[in-house]
Amino acid sequence: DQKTEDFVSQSAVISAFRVFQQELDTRHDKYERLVKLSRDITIESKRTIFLLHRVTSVPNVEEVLNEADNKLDGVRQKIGQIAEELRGEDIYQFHKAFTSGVQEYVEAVSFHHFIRHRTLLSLEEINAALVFIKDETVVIKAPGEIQGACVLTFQVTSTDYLLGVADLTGELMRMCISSVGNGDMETPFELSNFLRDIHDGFAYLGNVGPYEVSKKLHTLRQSLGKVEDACYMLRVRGSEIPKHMLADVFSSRTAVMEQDEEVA
Amino acid sequence: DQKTEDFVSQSAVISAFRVFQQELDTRHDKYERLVKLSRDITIESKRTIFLLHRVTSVPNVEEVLNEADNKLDGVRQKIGQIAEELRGEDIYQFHKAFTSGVQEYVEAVSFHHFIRHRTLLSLEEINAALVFIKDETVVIKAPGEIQGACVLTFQVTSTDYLLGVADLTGELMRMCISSVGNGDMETPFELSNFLRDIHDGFAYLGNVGPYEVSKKLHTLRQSLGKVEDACYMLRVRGSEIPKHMLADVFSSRTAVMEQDEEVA
Amino acid sequence: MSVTEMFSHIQGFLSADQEVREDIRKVVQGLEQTAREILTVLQSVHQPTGFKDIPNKCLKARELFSTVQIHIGELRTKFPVEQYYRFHEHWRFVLQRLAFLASFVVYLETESLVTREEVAKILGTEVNREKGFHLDVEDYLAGVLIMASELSRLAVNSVTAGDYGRPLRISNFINELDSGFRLLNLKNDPLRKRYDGLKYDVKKIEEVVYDLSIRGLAKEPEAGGDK
Amino acid sequence: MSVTEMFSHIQGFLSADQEVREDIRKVVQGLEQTAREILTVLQSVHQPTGFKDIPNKCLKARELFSTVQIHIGELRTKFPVEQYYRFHEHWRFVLQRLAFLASFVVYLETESLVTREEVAKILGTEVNREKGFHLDVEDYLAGVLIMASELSRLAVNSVTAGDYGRPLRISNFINELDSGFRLLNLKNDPLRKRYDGLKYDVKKIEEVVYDLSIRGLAKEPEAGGDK
Amino acid sequence: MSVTEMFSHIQGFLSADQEVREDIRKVVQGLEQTAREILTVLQSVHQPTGFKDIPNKCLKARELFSTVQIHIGELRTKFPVEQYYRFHEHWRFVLQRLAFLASFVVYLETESLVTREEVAKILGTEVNREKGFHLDVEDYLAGVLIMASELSRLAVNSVTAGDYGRPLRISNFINELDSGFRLLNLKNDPLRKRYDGLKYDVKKIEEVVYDLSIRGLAKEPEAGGDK
Amino acid sequence: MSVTEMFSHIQGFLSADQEVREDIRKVVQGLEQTAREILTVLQSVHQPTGFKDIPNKCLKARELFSTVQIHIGELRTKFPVEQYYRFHEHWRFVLQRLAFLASFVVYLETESLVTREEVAKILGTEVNREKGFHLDVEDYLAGVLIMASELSRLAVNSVTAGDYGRPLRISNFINELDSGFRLLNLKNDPLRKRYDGLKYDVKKIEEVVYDLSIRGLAKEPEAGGDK
Amino acid sequence: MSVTEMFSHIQGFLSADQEVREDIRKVVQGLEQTAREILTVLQSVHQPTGFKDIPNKCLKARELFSTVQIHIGELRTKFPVEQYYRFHEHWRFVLQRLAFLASFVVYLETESLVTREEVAKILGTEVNREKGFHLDVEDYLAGVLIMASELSRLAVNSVTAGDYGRPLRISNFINELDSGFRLLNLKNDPLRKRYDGLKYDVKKIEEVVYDLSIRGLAKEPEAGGDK
Amino acid sequence: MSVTEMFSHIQGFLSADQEVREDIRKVVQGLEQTAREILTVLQSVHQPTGFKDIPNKCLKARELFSTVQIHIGELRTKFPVEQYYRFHEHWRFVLQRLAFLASFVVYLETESLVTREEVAKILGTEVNREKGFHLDVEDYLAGVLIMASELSRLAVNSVTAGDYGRPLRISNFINELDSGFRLLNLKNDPLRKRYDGLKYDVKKIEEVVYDLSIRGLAKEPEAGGDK
Ligand SMILES: [Mn+2]
Ligand SMILES: [Mn+2]
Repeated sequence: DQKTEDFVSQSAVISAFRVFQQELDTRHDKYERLVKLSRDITIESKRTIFLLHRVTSVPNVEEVLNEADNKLDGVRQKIGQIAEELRGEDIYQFHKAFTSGVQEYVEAVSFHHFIRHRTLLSLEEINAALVFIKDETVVIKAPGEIQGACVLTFQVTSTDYLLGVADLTGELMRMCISSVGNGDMETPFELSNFLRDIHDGFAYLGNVGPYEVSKKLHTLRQSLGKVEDACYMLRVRGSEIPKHMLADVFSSRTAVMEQDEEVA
Repeated sequence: DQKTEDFVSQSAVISAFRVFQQELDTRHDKYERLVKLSRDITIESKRTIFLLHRVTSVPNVEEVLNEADNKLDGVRQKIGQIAEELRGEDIYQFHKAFTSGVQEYVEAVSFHHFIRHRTLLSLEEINAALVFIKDETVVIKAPGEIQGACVLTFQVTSTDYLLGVADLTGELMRMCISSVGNGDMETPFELSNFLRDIHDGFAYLGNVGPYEVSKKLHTLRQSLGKVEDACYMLRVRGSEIPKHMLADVFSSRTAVMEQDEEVA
Repeated sequence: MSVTEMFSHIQGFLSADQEVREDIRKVVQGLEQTAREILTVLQSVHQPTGFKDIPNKCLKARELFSTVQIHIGELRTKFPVEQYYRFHEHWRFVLQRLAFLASFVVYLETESLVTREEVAKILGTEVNREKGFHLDVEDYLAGVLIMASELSRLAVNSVTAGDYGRPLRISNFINELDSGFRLLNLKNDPLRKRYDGLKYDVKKIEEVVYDLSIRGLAKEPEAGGDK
Repeated sequence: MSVTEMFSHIQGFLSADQEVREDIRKVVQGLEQTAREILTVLQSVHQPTGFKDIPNKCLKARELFSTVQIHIGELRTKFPVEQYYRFHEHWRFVLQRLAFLASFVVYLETESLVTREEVAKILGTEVNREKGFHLDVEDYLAGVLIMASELSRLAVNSVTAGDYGRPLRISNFINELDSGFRLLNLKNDPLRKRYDGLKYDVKKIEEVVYDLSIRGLAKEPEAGGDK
Repeated sequence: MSVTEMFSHIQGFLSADQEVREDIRKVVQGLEQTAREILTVLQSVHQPTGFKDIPNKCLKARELFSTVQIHIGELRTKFPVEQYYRFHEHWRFVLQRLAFLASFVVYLETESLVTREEVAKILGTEVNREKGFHLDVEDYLAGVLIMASELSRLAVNSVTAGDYGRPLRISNFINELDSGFRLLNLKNDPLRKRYDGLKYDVKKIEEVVYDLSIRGLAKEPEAGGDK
Repeated sequence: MSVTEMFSHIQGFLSADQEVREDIRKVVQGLEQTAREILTVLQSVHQPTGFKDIPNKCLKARELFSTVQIHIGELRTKFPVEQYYRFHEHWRFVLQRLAFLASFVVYLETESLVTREEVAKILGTEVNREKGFHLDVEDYLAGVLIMASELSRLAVNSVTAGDYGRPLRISNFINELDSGFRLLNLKNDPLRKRYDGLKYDVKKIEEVVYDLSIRGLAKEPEAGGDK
Repeated sequence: MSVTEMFSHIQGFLSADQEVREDIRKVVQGLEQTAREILTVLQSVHQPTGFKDIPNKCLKARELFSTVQIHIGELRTKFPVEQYYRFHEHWRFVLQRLAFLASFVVYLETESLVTREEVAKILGTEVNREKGFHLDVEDYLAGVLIMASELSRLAVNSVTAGDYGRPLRISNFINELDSGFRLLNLKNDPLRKRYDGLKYDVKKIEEVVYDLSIRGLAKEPEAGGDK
Repeated sequence: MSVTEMFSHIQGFLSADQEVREDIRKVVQGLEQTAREILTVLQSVHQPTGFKDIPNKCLKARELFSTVQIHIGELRTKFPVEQYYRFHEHWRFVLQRLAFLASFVVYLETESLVTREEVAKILGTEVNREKGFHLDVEDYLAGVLIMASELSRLAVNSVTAGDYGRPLRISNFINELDSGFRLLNLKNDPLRKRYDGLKYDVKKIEEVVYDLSIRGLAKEPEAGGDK
C-alpha cells in the first residue's frame, strides 16, 4: 500500500520531468536550427555586399543591382524559414540565435537600397519586404489559425536595424574611397553628406540607444572622418590649376577616365 | 593592337582571380559545413554525457551504456561525414571548424569507456573506432584512389584528445558526488584514484602541453579537490560508530539503501 | 522620410522602450520586497522553535503570496504580451526566487513537489506561454533547485531540533527529484550549474541519514507515513 | 596501458612537436633575414638615383631568391608534408613578405602581375597543396596587396625622380588588380583588412595622375607602350 | 536597540540614499537629452552649408544652455552640497560633454579659449568647490580636449566648404592649447590618455595648413606671406 | 588672462591635489599597520589555548585602537571635510577592516552586535556625515559581514577547543544578523556580494550545531532545552 | 661612424642579447622538466599508499634537486651577474615552483619551515643578491605560499589514508606561518593575492581538525586533551 | 630562528625596497618635469616664426639638459648599480623621452644622427652597462624613432614656413635611418611596433617632397640635381 503510493507519486514527478525534457529539447533543437539559418544568412548577405561594391568599377550598374537583388531574394527565403520556425513563438525567446544574421541582412539590403535610391531604407520598408506566403496551407494546426495560416511575417527589431545601419556606414566609407580612386568627383560628396546625417542621427540617439550601438559609434566616427578627409582632398586638389603650368586639363582628364573604364 | 594587348592581359588577371574566387568560396563553404557538423556532434555528445550520468541511479547500468553506445554511433557517423569532407585535404586547414565537436566527442566516449572499463580510453583506441567504410565506391574521383576509396579514417589530434580528457574530469567529479549521494561507498575512492592519476599526468605535462590545456588545469585541480574532500568525508564518517549510541547499523543501512533503489 | 526624421522616429521607439523598462523595474522592486518578506517568514522554520508551527508560517506566507499576485497582475499590464522574453531578464531573478518560495511552502504543507501549474496559480501567472505572462519552465526548475538546497539545510536543522524522522522523508523526496533532473539535457548555463549543486544537497542529506541510522535514530515508521 | 604510461606516451608526442616547431622557427629566422636583405635591395628604387638601374637591382634580388629557395628546401624537410597547416602560422608572415618581394621584382621587370605559379617557382615552393610545401592562395594575395601599396609609393617617388610616365602605367596596372580583387568574397580577416587598404592605394595613385594631368605632364605615349 | 531596529534604521539610510541617486539620475537624463540637442545644433557647422550661419547656430545653442542651467539648478537641490564627490560619477560624463559644448560655442563665437569661470557661468555652476555645485578642474580640461578634436574636424570641413582662412587660425589656437597642457603634470589617468590624443589633432591641423600653403591658398595676413 | 596663465593656475590646483593624496596615503599606511597588529592579537582566539583569556586579548586590542584614533585624527586634518568622498577610495578598504575588528572585539566582549555609533567611537570617527570624518554606513556593514565569516571560523574552532556552548550562541547571533540584513534592499555592488557569502556562514554554523546535537554534546542551558 | 655602421654595431648588441635569452630559455626548460619530475615524486604522497614511505619520496626528490643545482650552475654562466633582473622574468616562475618543492620536501622531512638560506642551498643559488644568482625574497615567499595550499590538501588526504595526527600538526604549522605573513606589509601585487588565499588554507585545515576532534579522533598529546 | 624572527627579517628587506622605489619615483618626477620643459622649448620650431632661430632654441635646450644631468646623478645614488633592471620600469618611459629630445637637438644642430654615446653624454649616463646607470640600447632606439615621427611633422611645417629645402634633407636622413633599422632583427615588442610606425613617417615625408617637386619647388642644390 505504502509502496504503491510511493510509486504513484514517483511516476508523477518523473512524468512531469519527461514533459520538461521534451520541452527543453524541442526548444534547444529549434534554437540550433535558427543558428544555422542565421549563419547562412550572414554568409549570403556578406557576399551580396561584396557584389554591390563592384558597382563603382563596372559600366552596367543595373546588372549588378539586379544580381544582388536575386541574392537578397535567396536571403529573404531563409528569413522566411526563420519566420516559419517562429510561427506562434515569442520571437525574443530565440532572438540571440539569429540576431547576427538579421543585422547582416539589414546591412546588405540597405546598402543595395542606398546605391539605387540614395536614401536610407527604413525599418518599415525592410519589414514590409519580409512577408511570406506559404503554399502548404494544407496543414492546419490550431482551429483559430485558418485565415492567417498562409501569410507569415518577420519583424526586424529596431536594435537589429540600428546595428545593421551602423555597419552599413563602414561599407559606405569603402565605397567612397573607391569612388575617389575611380575618378568619380560627385559620389564622395553625396556619401559624405549621407554619412554625416547618419552619424548625427546616432549622436542624437546617444546612450538612449542599445549598448551595442554605442560600441560601434567610434568606428562610425572614424569612417566619417575618412570620408570627410577624402572630400577635403578632392576640394583642395580641385582648387589648384596652377596658371604657370596649366595644360589642357579636360582633354587629358577624359582620356584617363576613358582608359579607366576600359579596364573595369 | 595596344587595346587588344590590354584586353588579353586584363583577361589573364581577371580569369586568374575567377579561379581564386572559386577556390576561396569552395574553402569557405566547406568550412561552414564542417562548423555545422561540429555543432551537431557537440550537442549529441553532451546529451550522451547526460544519459551516462543516469548510471549512478538506475538498476540496469548495461541498458544505459548500450543506449549511450547507440548515440555515440550516431556521433561517429557525423564524424564520418567530416572525414568525407576532409578526404584528400590537410585536416589542419579546417581544424578550427570542428575542434570543439571532436573534443566533446572525446569527453563523451571516454566517459562511456570509463564507466564500463574503469580505465582511460587511449587516443589510439579512439582513432581505431573512427574508420569508416563507404558503400558508394561507384564514384572514383582520381585514378590513384581506387583501392583506398572505400575506407576513410579520422584522426583525433593529441591536443583535442587532451582537451577532451581534461573536460572528462569534470564529469567524473559530478559522478563521484552523485555516487556519495546514492550511498555508494566504493566508486568515490576509485574515482579519486583515477582522477588523481589524470591530474598528476597533466601536472607532468606542464606547459609542454597546449596552451588551452593549461587554462583547464585550475578547474581540474578544483575537481580533484572536491573528489578528495568527498573521500575524506566518507572515511571520517566511516570511522565513527559511537559505542554509547550504537544501533544495528547494517540492518537500518540496508533498509535505507533498498528504499533508495526503489526511488531510482 | 529624411535620415533625421527616421532617427527621430526610432528615438521615439527607444524612449518608449526605456519607459517600459523603467515601469517594469519599479514593479519588480515591489516583488523583490515581498519575496524578501516571505523568505523571512519561511526562514524561521530552521530554528528549533520554528518546527512547531510550520502550518502557521505557511499560512502567513500564503497571505503574502496574494500581494505577489497583485504585483504580477500589475506587471503584465506594462508590456505587450507577446514580448515576454524581450524583458525577461528584468524579472527572471525574482521569479525564480518566488518559484522557490512557492515550492517551499507547498513542500512544507504536503511534503510533495509542487507542479508548474500550482506555482503558476500561487504566483498568479499563466502556465502556457500563449496565454500571457507565464512562468518559464527553466525558471520553475531553478526555483525547485533552490528549494532542494533549502531542504538539505532543513534536514540538518531538523536533527538539531530533535525531529529525526524528517531527514529520511526529505531524503526520499530529494532522491525522486534528482531522478527527475537526470532526465534533462541541460546546456552549459546557470540552470546546469544549479543542478550540479543538487548533487551536493543529495550528498549532504545522505550524510544526515547515515548519521541517524548508525545511531539507531532513523525511525522507519515516521519516514513517509505522514503524507 | 596505465594512465601514467599514456601521459608519458603523449608527452613524447608533444616533445616531438615542440622540437619540430623549434626547427621550423630557426629556418624561418633565416628566411626573414634574407627577406630583409631583398627588401633593402628593392627599397632603393624609391630614391631618385634608384630609378636608373632597376634591372640591376632586380638581378641582385633574383640572386638572393636562390637563398630563399635553399631555406624553403630545408623547411620542407622539417615536418610531414600533409601537416602544412598545422605549422602554417610559423611561416605565414614571412611567406607573405616573400610573395610581395617576388611580385615586386616581377612587376619591376615586366610591369605585369606575377602569377601564383611564378611566385611558387621563384620561392621554390609547389603550387598545388597536394604536391607538398606550397604557397596558400591567401598568402599569395596578401603579398600582391603589399606590392600594391609599394606601387602607390613608387608612383609618388617616380614623380620626384622626374619620371612622369610611370604613374599612369602603375595606375592602369593597379586598376586591373582592383577589378580582380572585387571578384573575391573575403571573410572579415586580415586579408580583407589589407584589401581595404588597396582602395587607398588606388586613390593615391589617381591623385598623382590627376596632379600630372592638370599640369600636362601625363604623357600618353609612355603610358603602357613599354610592355 | 535590537538588531532588527538597528537594521530598520540603516534601511532608512539606504533608502534615502537610493532615492537621492534615483532623483539625480532623472535630472542627469534631462541634462543628457539637452546636451544631445546642443550637439545636434553645433554639429551642423560641419556641413558645407553650415559654415554660413555659425553665429545663428551659436545663438540657438546659447538658448539651449539656459535649459541646462535649469537642470543644473534642479540637480543641486537633490543632495547636500558637501556630498558632491559622493555622487560625482553620476554627472561627470555629462558635465564633461557640456564643458566641451560650452567651450565649442565660445570658440565659434570668439575664437578664443573659454575660461573655467565662463564655462561655469554658461552651465550655471559654481567655480569654487567651496561654494557648492561646481565644475571640477579635470572635467573642464576633459571638455577642452574634446573640443580640440572637434576643431581638427572643423579645419578639414571648413576647407571643403571653401573657407581657407579658418584652418590657420585653428592651428594657432590649438598650438597655444598644446603649450598650455604641457605645463600640467597629469596623472596616468583618463585625462592623460585624452591629452595624448591632442598631438594627433595638432598634427592633423598642421597638415591641413600645409596642404593650403603649398597650393598658395593660405594667404591670410597672419600666414607670414612667405610665398 | 592668457592661456599660459590659465594653465599655470590650473597646475597649482593639480599639484595641491596630488600632495593631499600623498599625505593621505602615508597616514593610511600607518592605519593598515595598526590594523594588522590588532588582527594578530585577535586571531589567537582561534587557538585552543586562546579561548582561555579572550578578555585579555580584547583589552590588548582596545589599547591598539587608541593608536587607530590618533591616525584617524591625523587623517582628518589632511583634507577639507566636504571632500570626504573625493578621497574615499584611499581609506575605504582599511576602514572596513577596522570596522570588522571593532565589531569582533565587541562581540567577544559582549556577544552582541556593535552599533555604528560604537564603532565610530572606537575608531575615533564621527557618526554623522555632516560632522566630518565619519564611517560610511556601507563600510560599517561590510565590517560586520567580515566579522560574520570570522564567527563561523570561531564556531568551528571553539568545538576543537572543547567549548560546546559557544557554537549555539554564535548560531543564534548570526541568525539574528541574517534577519537584519534581509531588511535591507542592497544594490548589486560589492556589499551585496559579501552579503551573499553570509548564507554560507549561517549554514556552516548550523552544521556545527548539528554535529554537536547528534552527538548529544549541545546540552547547555542556553540552547533552549527544547529537545 | 656612418648610420649603417652604427646600426650594424647595435645589431651586434641585440643579437648577443637574443642569444643570451635563447640560452637562458633552454636551461630554464631543463629546470622546468626537473621541477615537474620532482613534483610527480612528491605528489604521490597524496595517494592512500603514499603516506607510508614519505622519507623515501623525500630522498628521491633530494636526488633530483642535485640535477636542479647543475641546471642552476649552468644558468649562472649564461649572463653577467649584475643583469639578474634584466632576465628575471625568464626564471621567476620556475624558481617559485622550485622554492615550493624545496620547502615541501623540508616540511615532509622535519615538519618545519625551510629558511631562505636552506632553499638557496637546496637549489644551489646564493642567498645574497650581491653574491650573484640568488633567490629573490618574494619568490621564496611565493614558494612558501604554494606549499601552504599543498599542505591543506595533505591534511585532507592524510585523514583519508588513516593518519589522524598529521592534520593537527599541519594546523599548528600553518597558523604560525599565517602569523609570520601578517608581519609583512605586502604591496598590491601577485604575492599579496596569493597571500589572500592563505586564509582559505587555514580555514580548510581547521575544519579537518574540527571533524577529527568532534569524533574523538584527534587524540594526540598536543591536542590539549580537553574532552 | 623562529618563524616570527624570519618574517621580521624579511619585512626589513621589503621595507627597504619600498623606500628605494619611493625615492626613485620622486627623482623621476623631477626628470619628467624637466623633459616637459625641454619639449616646450623645442616644440616652437614647428611654428612659422620658430624656424628662424633654431640654434637659439638648441642652446636653451642644452642648458636644460644640465638639469637633467643633475637629476640623473641623483637617481644613480638611490639604488645599487647592479639592480638597474630591478627598477628599470620606473625610468624607462622618461629616459626614452629624453633620448628623443637629445637626438632631436642634435639633429637640429647638425642634421645628423646622434650616437648612443652622445646621448649618454648629454643625459649624464654611462654608455656601458657595466659602468653603472646607462641608457639601454632599446631605449635609445625608441628615442630615435620618436624623433623620426617628429621629423615628419617638421617636414610638413617647414613647407608652411616657406623652407622648401629642409623636407628633402629630412627625406634623405629618414631613408638612411630606415635602412639602418632594417639591419636590426627586432623582437615582437613595443620597439618593433614603434618601428612599424616609421614607414608611415617615411611615406609622409616622401609625399611632401613629391608635392614640392611636382610644383617645381624642390630645386635646391642639395637635392642631388638629378632632374
Ligand atoms: Mn560590413
Ligand atoms: Mn563536460
